[in-house]
Amino acid sequence: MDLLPALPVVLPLLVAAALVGLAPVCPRPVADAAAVATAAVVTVTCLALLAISLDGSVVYWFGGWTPRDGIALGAAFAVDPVGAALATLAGVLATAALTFSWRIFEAVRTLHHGLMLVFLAGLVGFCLSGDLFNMFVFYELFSVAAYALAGYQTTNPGSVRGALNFAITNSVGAILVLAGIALLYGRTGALNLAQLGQTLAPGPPDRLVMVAFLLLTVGFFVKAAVVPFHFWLADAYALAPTVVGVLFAGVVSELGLYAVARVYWTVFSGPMAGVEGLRGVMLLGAVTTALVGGVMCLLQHHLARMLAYATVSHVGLTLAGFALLGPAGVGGAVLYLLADGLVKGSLFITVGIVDHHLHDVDERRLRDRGRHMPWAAALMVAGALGLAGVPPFGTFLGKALMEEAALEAGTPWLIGLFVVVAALTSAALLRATGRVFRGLGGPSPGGSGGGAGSGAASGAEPGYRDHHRHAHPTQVAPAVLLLAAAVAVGLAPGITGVVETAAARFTDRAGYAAAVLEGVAGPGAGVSHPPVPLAAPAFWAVLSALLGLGLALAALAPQRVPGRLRDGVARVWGPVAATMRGLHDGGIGDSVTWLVVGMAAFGTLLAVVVR
Amino acid sequence: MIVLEVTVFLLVAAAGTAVVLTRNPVNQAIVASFYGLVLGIMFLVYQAPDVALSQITVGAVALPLMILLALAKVRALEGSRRRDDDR
Amino acid sequence: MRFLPYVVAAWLLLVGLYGIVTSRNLVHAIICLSVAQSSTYILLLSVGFRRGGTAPIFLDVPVGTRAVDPVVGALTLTDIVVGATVSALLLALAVQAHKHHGTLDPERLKPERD
Amino acid sequence: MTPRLRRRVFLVAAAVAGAWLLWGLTGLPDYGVYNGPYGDVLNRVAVAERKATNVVASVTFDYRGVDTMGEEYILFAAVLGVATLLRAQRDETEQPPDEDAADRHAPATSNAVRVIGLGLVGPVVLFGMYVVAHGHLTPGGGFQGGVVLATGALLVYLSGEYVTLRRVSPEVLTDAAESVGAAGYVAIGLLGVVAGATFLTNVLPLGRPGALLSAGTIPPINLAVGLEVAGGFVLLLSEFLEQTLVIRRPGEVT
Repeated sequence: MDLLPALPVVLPLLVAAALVGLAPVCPRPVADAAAVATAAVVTVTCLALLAISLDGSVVYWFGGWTPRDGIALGAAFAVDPVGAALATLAGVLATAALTFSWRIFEAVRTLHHGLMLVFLAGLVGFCLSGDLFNMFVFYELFSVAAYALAGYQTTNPGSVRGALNFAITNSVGAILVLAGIALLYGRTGALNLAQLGQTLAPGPPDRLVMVAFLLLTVGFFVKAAVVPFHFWLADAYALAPTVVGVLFAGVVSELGLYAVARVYWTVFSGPMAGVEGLRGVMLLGAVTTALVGGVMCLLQHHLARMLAYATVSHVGLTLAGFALLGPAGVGGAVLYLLADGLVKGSLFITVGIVDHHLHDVDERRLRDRGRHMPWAAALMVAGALGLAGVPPFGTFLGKALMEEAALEAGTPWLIGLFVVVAALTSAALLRATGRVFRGLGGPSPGGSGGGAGSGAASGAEPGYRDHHRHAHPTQVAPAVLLLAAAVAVGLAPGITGVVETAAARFTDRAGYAAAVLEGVAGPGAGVSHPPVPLAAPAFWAVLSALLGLGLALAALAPQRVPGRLRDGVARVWGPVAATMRGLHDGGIGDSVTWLVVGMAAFGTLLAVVVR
Repeated sequence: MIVLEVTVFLLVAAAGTAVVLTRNPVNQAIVASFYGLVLGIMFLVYQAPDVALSQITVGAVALPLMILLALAKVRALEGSRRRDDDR
Repeated sequence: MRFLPYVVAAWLLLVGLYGIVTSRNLVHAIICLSVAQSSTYILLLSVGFRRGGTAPIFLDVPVGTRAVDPVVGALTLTDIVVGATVSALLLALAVQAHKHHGTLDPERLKPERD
Repeated sequence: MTPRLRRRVFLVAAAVAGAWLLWGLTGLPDYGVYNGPYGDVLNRVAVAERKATNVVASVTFDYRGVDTMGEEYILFAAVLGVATLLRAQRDETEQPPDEDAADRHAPATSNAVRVIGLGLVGPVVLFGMYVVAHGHLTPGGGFQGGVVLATGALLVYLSGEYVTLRRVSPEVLTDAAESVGAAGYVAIGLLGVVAGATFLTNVLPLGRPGALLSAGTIPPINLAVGLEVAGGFVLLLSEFLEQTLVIRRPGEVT
């Protein structure tokens, strides 16, 4: 029996088919239980794979086609700690989301569970795969399930529109990925990541390699929602049902970044090692994404849309870690990504609870209507602190590692970016918390001032089964547990060493190739790194949380801000806000146009730095 | 042989362009069906009969059919909407 | 001739994207997306094509006959299925959008301001 | 952006992006040159190892069978998505027949067309089954054959026998076919695990190249795929059809 690495993909697919086939006769509680149990088993399996892979990569050749003379005949899963950790994240979020939806979401028969499980299988397969075309297949698998899930809420008109933009823009991204694969295949006659890397390594970064890198990176950046490939995201994430939004915001965008990093380190790091300017190009994308996302986050009043732009902004932050193109940055980025995904998942569930109880998700209309929900307020504040990256959340340690890497790489200004961005996103959430749960901030001119009945039209999910005044444990527990997990990730004993070893293996192209093609599964070079100093990062984290709090309070009570300062800020902020809003006002045509603009710009920058 | 290949390539490029430039979706579905067929022929030239068979069944038949059905549905919806307005 | 099919593929990709960007009808945009997708079929099959090769089917010809690459054939098969299913899903979404908004014009389907 | 501005921005950006694309594409080997090694290795060894004469089928269902499993589930997810989207809508739009229904009848199909259409169903279905069964020998296989089979079902509709189609492929049955096909693929993959090898290992007897019963698990997988694709495409087409008809002649369907 040799199934373990394939199990987290095979099991959900099998259960999905069974649930759909048995839908007419399967009672709803059984379907619920089966779906949650399957997601839980997937999580545990991925965790086991993570533990095993710490001692050496797990390579699993489907069909038993082990490579001959360094040529891969089949497709393989190549499980390393980074991939397994992300797969675990997907499993955890899916389990939480399905538990949350247990009592809330009235599915159209049990088809919804089938889609969720296929979605999960796609995410996990994508994380574990060691073959470029196989990655593409799983990428499309989770994408197609995601398109269907995003537009699933057919009674909310916006969700269909969001799903259309999501599906078309992301399909264009997938086409670019496939074109990149075709280019690489034409050159090397290989699809296995390790074999691709081996074949390309001795060569120069010639035009084919550059353009293949461009196509793959842009294609995956669409999924990651790196600016300017992010215009589809807000509608798709914010208007999707909560249960789906948890996975969207928590792991899907992150996987776009993971894919770029994975493909870079296994395939392109050989020929492109000498391209000095690549770091600068990637950092430019990171900074733009982080700032645009942060500003847009602050401009939102729709709670889920706020989280959607927080996702964009933190994708930028994480990309900054990857963009340093070294193991230290990768380690920090991966840890940050895991903790941040858990925090955002928890926040999405909290917003779902608010929506469920108050039938609205607009901060202005909800003013002071959340007073009887102190636990929801607590969850929001904790989530905001998690986003700000204060200790003891895992986001803190992840950011500390990235800051350390930034100092080593000679880009200390990144620390400033981290502080600003974390302040922006946590400010938006704290402002909303103050308004909804404490009634702060006067009735805003744009809002309807808390009209009780007016809300149901915009955000409320239809199909609720029950309308208890008190949240059911299956709603609150997932949010609390996700936050707890976000803390645990950062406090786990020896986590820094584990992260550094995992990152060293992730960035070791030759080691990866040896493990996959020759079955030499040795752990990478042991990393003995001096302990990461945490005092300065803690200072920066607290600073950004305080900045966020200050911003939130200033937004809630502008009359308390000294007049001259207020006018000065308004003079700058007004035009910025107007421009940003205007840019994000478009539909499908705009998204695709920006995609092509981004591709042209990225290509031009690459060409400049290679010369 | 070369002449045949070049002809097919140019035909594919022209047919694909025609699909995009046909702005009326009903006509477009028919042009797309033709494009699917031309692509299928191109794949035969490429010695990929498996792919050609897929392309013809999907691109020239199933997909255009789905498009026409979707359009018929939209028209039916429009009809019922108009009737509702009249009332 | 050395690069003609590659040029055709690039052309179809860009023409398809042009169609999406300028489209005033969602169904039209979806068909344009399938044109853009078809560029990848051509690209994949082109890189695996070998002049003078037979199809990789050794029923009537012996193994060892000069043949084209079977792998790109398998990849393109997958690609075609993906393209068709995504189109079907998009068409269903478009029908839904028409139902909710009464239009298939993407210009009139823009997100509301927050 | 206004449509005009967007078009201009796009054209400029596409010119630049297209230039990069072409520049990269010229880095490929010349058209007509394939350097391998992947495809050449498989062309050399696949027939001997798998006893399937169609190497594309060996690649699709054996060497890279996991890709195809993913592909089947992409279809599965899309069909599920279309079904959830359109079934939800159907429940909303289904309305009692009213006096306007009379002018909404579909144009009647002439008897001649009907006979031709129905007469074609048999050969088309037969052809579809042939294509599914011979996938490992000749061009074709579960996917192509499945679509042909679905087209056969559609012919029934085109001959105006929509009610018959409902009888031929009730929702429950096509749902079941699709699920059984999808689950079947995974189950065949698990055979390998049961036999002590990895998932999707071809453990059935391979037979002799060229025989109908050869190539181990490839024909059963083809069958599962054919079932899934036929069920899936009938579902897709009938979901789109259903709505048209519900709206066009509500009296007859409900």
